[in-house]
Amino acid sequence: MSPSQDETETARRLREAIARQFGRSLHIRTLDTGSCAVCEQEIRLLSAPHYDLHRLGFFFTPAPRHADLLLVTGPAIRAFDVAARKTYEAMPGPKVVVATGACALGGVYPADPFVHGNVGEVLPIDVWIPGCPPSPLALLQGLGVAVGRLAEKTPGLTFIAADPMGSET
Amino acid sequence: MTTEAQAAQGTVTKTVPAADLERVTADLAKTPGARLADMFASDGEVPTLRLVWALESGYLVTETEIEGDQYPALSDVAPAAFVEECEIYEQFGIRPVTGKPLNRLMLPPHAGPARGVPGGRPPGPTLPRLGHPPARPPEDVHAPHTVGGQAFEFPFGPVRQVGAESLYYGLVTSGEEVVDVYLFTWHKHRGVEWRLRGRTPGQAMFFAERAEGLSAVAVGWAFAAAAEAALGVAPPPAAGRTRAVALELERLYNHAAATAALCQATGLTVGQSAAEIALERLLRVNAAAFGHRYLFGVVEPGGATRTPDTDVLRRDLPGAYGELRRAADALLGTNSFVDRLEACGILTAEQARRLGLVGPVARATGIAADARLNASAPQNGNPYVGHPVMVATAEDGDVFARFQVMLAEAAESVRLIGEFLDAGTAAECAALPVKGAAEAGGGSGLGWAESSRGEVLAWVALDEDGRITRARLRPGSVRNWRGFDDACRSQNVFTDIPIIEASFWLTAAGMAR
Amino acid sequence: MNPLEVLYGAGGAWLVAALTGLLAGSWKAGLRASCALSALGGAAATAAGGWSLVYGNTRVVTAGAATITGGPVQLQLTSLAGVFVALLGVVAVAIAWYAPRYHEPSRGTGLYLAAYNVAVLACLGVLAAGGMVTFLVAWETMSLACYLVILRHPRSGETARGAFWFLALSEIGFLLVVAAFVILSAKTHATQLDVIAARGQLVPGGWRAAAYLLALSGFGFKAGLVPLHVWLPEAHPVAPADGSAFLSGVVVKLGAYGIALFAFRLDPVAGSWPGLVTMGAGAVSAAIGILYALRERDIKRFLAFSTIENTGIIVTAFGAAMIFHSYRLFALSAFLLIAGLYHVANHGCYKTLLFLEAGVVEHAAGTRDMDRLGGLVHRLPRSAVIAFIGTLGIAALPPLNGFVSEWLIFQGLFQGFRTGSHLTAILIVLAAATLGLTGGLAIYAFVRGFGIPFLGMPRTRQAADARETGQPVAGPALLAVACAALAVGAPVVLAALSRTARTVTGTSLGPLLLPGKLTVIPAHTDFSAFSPTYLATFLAAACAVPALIYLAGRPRAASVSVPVWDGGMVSFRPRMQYSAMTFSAPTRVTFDALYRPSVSVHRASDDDPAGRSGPVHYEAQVTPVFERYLYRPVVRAVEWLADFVRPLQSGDVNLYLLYVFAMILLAYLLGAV
Amino acid sequence: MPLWFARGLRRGVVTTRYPARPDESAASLPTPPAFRPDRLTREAADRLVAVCPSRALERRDDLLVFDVGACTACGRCARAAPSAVNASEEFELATTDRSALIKKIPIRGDA
Repeated sequence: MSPSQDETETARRLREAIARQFGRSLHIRTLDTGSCAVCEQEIRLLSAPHYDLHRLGFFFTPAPRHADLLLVTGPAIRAFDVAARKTYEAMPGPKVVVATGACALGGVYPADPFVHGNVGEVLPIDVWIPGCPPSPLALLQGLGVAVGRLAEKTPGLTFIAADPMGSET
Repeated sequence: MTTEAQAAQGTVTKTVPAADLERVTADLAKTPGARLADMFASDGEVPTLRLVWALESGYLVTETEIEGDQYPALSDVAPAAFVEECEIYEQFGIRPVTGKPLNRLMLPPHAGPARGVPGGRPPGPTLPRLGHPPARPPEDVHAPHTVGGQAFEFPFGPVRQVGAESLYYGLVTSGEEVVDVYLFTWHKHRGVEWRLRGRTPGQAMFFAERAEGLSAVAVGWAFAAAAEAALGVAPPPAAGRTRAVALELERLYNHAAATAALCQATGLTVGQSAAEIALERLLRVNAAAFGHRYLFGVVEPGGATRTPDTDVLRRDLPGAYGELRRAADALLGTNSFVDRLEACGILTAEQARRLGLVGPVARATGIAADARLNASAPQNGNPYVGHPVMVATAEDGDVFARFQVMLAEAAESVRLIGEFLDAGTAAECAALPVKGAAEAGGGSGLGWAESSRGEVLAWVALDEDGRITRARLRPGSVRNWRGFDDACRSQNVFTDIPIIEASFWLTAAGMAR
Repeated sequence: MNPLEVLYGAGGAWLVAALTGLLAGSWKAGLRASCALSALGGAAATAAGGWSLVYGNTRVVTAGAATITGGPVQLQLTSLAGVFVALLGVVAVAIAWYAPRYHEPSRGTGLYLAAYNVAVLACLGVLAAGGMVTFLVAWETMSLACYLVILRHPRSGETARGAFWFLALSEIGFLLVVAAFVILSAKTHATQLDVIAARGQLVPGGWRAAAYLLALSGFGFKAGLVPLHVWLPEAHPVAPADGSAFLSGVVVKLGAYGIALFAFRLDPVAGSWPGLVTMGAGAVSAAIGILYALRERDIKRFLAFSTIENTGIIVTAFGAAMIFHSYRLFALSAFLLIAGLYHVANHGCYKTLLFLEAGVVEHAAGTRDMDRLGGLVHRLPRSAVIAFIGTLGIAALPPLNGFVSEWLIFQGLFQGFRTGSHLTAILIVLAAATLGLTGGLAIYAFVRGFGIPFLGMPRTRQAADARETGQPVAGPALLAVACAALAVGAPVVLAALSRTARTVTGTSLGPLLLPGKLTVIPAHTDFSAFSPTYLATFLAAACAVPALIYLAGRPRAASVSVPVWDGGMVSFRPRMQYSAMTFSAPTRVTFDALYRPSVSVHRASDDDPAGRSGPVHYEAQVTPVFERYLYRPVVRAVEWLADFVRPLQSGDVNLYLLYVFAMILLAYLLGAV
Repeated sequence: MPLWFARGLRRGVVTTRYPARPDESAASLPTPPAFRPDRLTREAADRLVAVCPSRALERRDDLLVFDVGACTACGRCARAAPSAVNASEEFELATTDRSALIKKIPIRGDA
């Protein structure tokens, strides 16, 4: 699902607002819309010594009321829509929604009566983090992108291995 | 199918007429050493009810054909059957003759019945089921706080603490102690079993190992073994050992994660950090050895698609495990930690037997049940035949006992990995016959594996061109969540609940599938 | 012209009000007239009481030579009684304003108003009694009238039971009080209170002590000192709201008045032990009262136990005053007396207020059970605000009056070291500590007492349907204003009370209370000082600050209102909120030894082999210690005696003649000796 | 607690410097595939599309449309056509534009 132009525009302005208002302290709430529990494990590891999210000024908060960023995993189970909506609405603006993992990006489950198969169907997504699961490093990069601290590389990537000879370096 | 062929796969299938079902079940339930491991139905022109019993010698599957959407009440004679009774009712509309309520398990309340309840609420949107929908919706599990009583319900979830799965607790509490607990898991029901239908085992594996990502290898193995049994093929021994290495690595990182969760629940941040260092290093070992931190895509029906990097394992695993070992030693020397664990969330062996609990939870009550011990079917690629497992048990049945069992198992896993590496591993796959599944395996089979949460069972039935007609996945979580509320009710106060949850280390994903 | 003459007016008004009520029956206008008269009397009494504080004691007036009382009616308004008279007046006005909207006009209402006004009149009689007989007759009349007030709805056995508890314990208390008076008047050969007080030295020490102890226990029954308190939680719930408001607001206070009367005026006993006994009784009552209040779900029972707590505090203050008096620390003694009287006034106001609001809630929601209420702040906003003011007061939170009086009492107790006796000092500090515990628990109890019924979600249909239809508001509102006035005007009030103290203890604290600077100094300038007025002003300003910030910040913060964060569950249910009993569960666990709770858990999942989870029922019953271990044996003994003497009363005339003969014979013999 | 303090000191720092500096542990992470257009034939492409369990691949006549977001890096495609597919070694894929994750790979293989 590719978002329309104005959506990306609002997302950009939102991120600028985030970067301006939250500076280097941003609070994250996670939301599991039916993941297989692996994305959650990776998210938990973000606060582990190896990655130590806090050094970058990110903090987890259990209360969406205090959260600026919603880290959504899972294929958006329809039975969970109410909770997902409520969580999103409980957050004060400006807020960023990050779709995390292949499930959330529509990779694993096709849309069917059980799942939307894509978090974008339920919540307005600002940042997409691919991977099954996205490793903590990928999550860190995603968070950096979300607050506009890191430049995103994806547009530049072609996924074309240039020359037949050893391009796998 | 021929019983020899089954015996060769460590499974015996018996047909039990509906009339005798209750008696047979009661007898088996009374037999020492017999445990009701699973119960499931499959629809056809006549729906069939299957009970899986774990015996010392292997597994016994009883098949019973159900007429008229009703079967004798089994949960009264074999309480372990209750969860499955509910699930079968939701999925197939078949219910035990008893008038007692059946609880909502997987389909959300607003799924609604196809036919509206007479005089009840109008039918909601119908979710696809494995069979036909129940006549009336199942009862919502809840413990209504009667005003006369002096307890209230503390709602918790489904959106809980950070990095926790969506799961709803109703904690009925008198303000201090926990009076009752009940769970909703339907927030996470993804209809995995429903999805597997019509797929080949190869395609289905992708979803099977995502049914419970933290036991991807165990679930995948059980599913693959079921498919192999159905097709009558056996994975090459080296591939079997590859699976075993992956399985033990999975056990290692899960126990490390459980340790970290225990520390978090007891508020011991330093311990949490130490355990998380171990966890992260173990995950990196997984990635380096198998190319995936959570060992996805290792198991494949017929064998294994990835071979571990033996040198990496030999080089890095001891160090990573050493972290866990040292963290555990320090934890066992920290009274503020141990005191919170002791006499918390106690389960008795009797409860564990009655509810058919599995894995460390059961072993912590002194029951030496372990699917790896099931040495039957060597030619079914069971690598543990050559490498017997020393099962760790404890007696007290409290959180501390579970913790000790986990630590002992971690040590055992490292030893086993060494043995398997010495014996040699490889990424080989036996070719699966696509056509004519019936000749070799009879088109249906049972598979099992011991995840870090306990025994995983899978049962697969294939049609003529090798596509799945019914696949049953039963991760360990399904069984042990059933024991969780009992553990919580055993004289605990509010703040013990997270500790108990961490010591069970279950996933809602596995429960809801 | 003196205050007493103003009181005649009040008394007359109440007498007429009673008669009007009696005649009015269910005639609406008549009932209103009766209430109006009653209010008029209240106003007069307030004026008289207030004046008497400045005026001092009036002379004793003897009205009528021989009357029904079998003795002259002797009246006098002392300024000690003046405090209580003023309180009586305010309460009477508030109730008169409240009653016509609270009681549906019916035959019973007229009778009730008659009984009520008689009770008020009797209270006035007690307070204005200048002679022993007058006092006792008025006292007994008050008890009987209150008995009728409680019996407003005599149908239910509940009511009969509660009323009987009240009457029985009142009578026991009455006998003890009579005994105390008899001792004093026998030894002083006088019935006039002034004379008894003046001839105090004629009474030998032992008799003094006996008289005081009799009075303490006798009035203790009325004041609800533990363990003589059992009638309060029984009688208050069954009485109509204004009736129980009157009981708690005035009648209970008369018990305290009686104690003060004996302790400071009629027979001040030498030595510190009576003070210590009184203080101890007060402190224990305070703690146990509030602890039991925490286990109550019925709002009125809850308030009744809180009344026990507050009279406990008052009596503690009086006891401490007696102690300091015995150590010749007259300033402190006077100071604590003042503080105690001030607390009398405060508690009279806010407890009456709360009982009246309890009546409003009961009318609107049809129940007094906190666990069936909830969310009333949205349905009864005006009552909620008024009740909140009263709650702040009774929870002793600044800046309201409860805080001021309790602060003063603490300041007095903390100066126990001045007695110089280590033992006494320690005991006083112990009492202070007990009051500290009580104060903490009181805040806890009233957070619960206000929060559970008024905040949150309605727990039952009735609570959800509660509507504000013509609720009586004026009466409680008046009391709320009185509370605020007593708080802000504390220095002035205290200055007025200090004159009372002078008439009683002979020491004047006027200069120490510095009303000029609106600052209160607890008797000794070197200890502490505090101005309730400034505090109130400051707090008001402090509350204004965030409001200003909000107003200033509003333009930038675009505020969106979203529902409460509930963890994303489908819907909140009322069963998911703290209930009254679960809120106080921690105290149940902590004070296990006192409550001896019996916990019973019924889980559907326990009985079911498969362990289906189903309805859960959890009960923790508190053992009624005093009823079971103190009163039940007494009652048994009485019944046993009754059985024993029954043979005497066989309906045989000859036997009775024999009794008479024997009696006469006995009398002759005694005469001959 | 002193025990833990000493442990911590002995343990030293394990925290990564990422994103300031690259982290070597990223090398072993599974990454989406990169394709070699010259080795891709339509048949190979169709084979890849068929084998992809997460519907990340789709062939529009001479274009192989690759949705990186949907890819789970399961490696099935690399096993199906080892010559035409190898790991991209790219894990920093987060983007603010979903469409940026849709990659078009030309099919230039001579079939």
